[in-house]
Amino acid sequence: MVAKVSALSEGQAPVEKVHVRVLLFAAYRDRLGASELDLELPVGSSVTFLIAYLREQRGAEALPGSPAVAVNQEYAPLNTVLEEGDEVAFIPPVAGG
Amino acid sequence: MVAKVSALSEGQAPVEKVHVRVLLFAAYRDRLGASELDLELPVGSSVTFLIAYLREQRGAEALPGSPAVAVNQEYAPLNTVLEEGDEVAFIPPVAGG
Amino acid sequence: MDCRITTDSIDAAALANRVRKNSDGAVLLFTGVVRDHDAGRSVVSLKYEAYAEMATEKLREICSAVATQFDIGDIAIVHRIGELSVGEISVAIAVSAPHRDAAYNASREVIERLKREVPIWKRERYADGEDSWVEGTEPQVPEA
Amino acid sequence: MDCRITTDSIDAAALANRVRKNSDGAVLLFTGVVRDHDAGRSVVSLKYEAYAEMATEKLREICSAVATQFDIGDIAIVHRIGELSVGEISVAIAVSAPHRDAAYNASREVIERLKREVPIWKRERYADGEDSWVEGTEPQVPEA
Repeated sequence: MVAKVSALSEGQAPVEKVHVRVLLFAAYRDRLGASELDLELPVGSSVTFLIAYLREQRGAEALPGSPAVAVNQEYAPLNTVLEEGDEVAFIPPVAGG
Repeated sequence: MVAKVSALSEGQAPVEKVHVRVLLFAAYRDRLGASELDLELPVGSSVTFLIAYLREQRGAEALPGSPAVAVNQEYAPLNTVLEEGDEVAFIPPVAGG
Repeated sequence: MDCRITTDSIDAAALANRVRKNSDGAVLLFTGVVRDHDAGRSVVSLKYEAYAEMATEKLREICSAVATQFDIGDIAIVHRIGELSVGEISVAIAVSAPHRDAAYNASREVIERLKREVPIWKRERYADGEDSWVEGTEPQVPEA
Repeated sequence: MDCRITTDSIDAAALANRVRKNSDGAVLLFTGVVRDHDAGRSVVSLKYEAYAEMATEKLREICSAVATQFDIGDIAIVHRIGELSVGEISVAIAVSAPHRDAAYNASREVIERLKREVPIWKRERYADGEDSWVEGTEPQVPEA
């Protein structure tokens, strides 16, 4: 499932924006009902901003406030600033083995 | 190789005796040049007595004074008194694995 | 160092054979297997899911780190994803080393790190028809 | 609990398969392998010798003790004797358990006890044609 949404309100003065791809797995995917989201965010957005934005969307309240996050397939702190083309994955508690 | 020897001197008054089978392995077998010995010992002989007796024999000086010993396939202390039919094995330091 | 995610069934014996070198005296093979119970409930199957690219990268990172940390000859990890029945192998870790101590320590380190760090999840299906995600471990994320 | 001495080559994978039960989530297989060097010398083969009856008894004793000490499903130990070339398996220890911790601990306990207690010896043959008994461990004998 792929959803496209924008964190930029319409009618605002144009601001520079970045495009990120959000991946949801396992319990998070089930809770949000989507496995991938393509998002536009204002330049300078952090992961924290992205989470807060997502949690305001209908059906996405179920995303935890401080999930583990990987940016471009590396675990990353929540204050990581997102760049154009970044892949942001929300990582539920892992259970391999 | 099987050798039969007796720890009972000839010409003595008859004493009760026990028969034991001595097993030698690995380095001990190589040093003594025998893998099995059938011995007659006075009743009441301990493993310590057996070792002392053996070490007096030609070619058996190479047996250590306090080797690990198994009596009837169980590790046993040197003061164990031997009984008729006992199997006494001298166990060089072990190196399985 | 063969470290990967697979959808195929795992041939653990072949993995162990591949890591062995003539300079190694110990080969340790750990296999995780789907068992028929968990937390008192009867389990019929497990469905494994991975963030495959990142999980592969993490497995390689763990292999490299462990090979540096311990005196080992070679190491391989294969983790399966998809639907697995009771008795099937979900993960195999093969370590060869000159001496056993390094083999045991490296193998243990791999499975502990795998369970803490690698983005893999599993959903248990129970005999009563229910299913649920298995509670996992919050991965450590670098400090801000 | 299959605990024995053999003169045949060891099929370690078969051993691991035999110990696994559906209630077990972890199977750990340790194999000791003849390596091509020891203490800096080039080794071509090892000749293992055992006090077979006692060694078998000791292996069984270790299996039983470890099965009591740890929460395991099953355990098997096979130790080979005779002449082994580089790369051949001298000993295989397979442990299955509901959880990995018990499997690792039990496996380690078995190999450590085996190396301290079981009457087995080995003679190394070197590339230069010499050979010698491998220095071993003095077994613990009960106090008088």
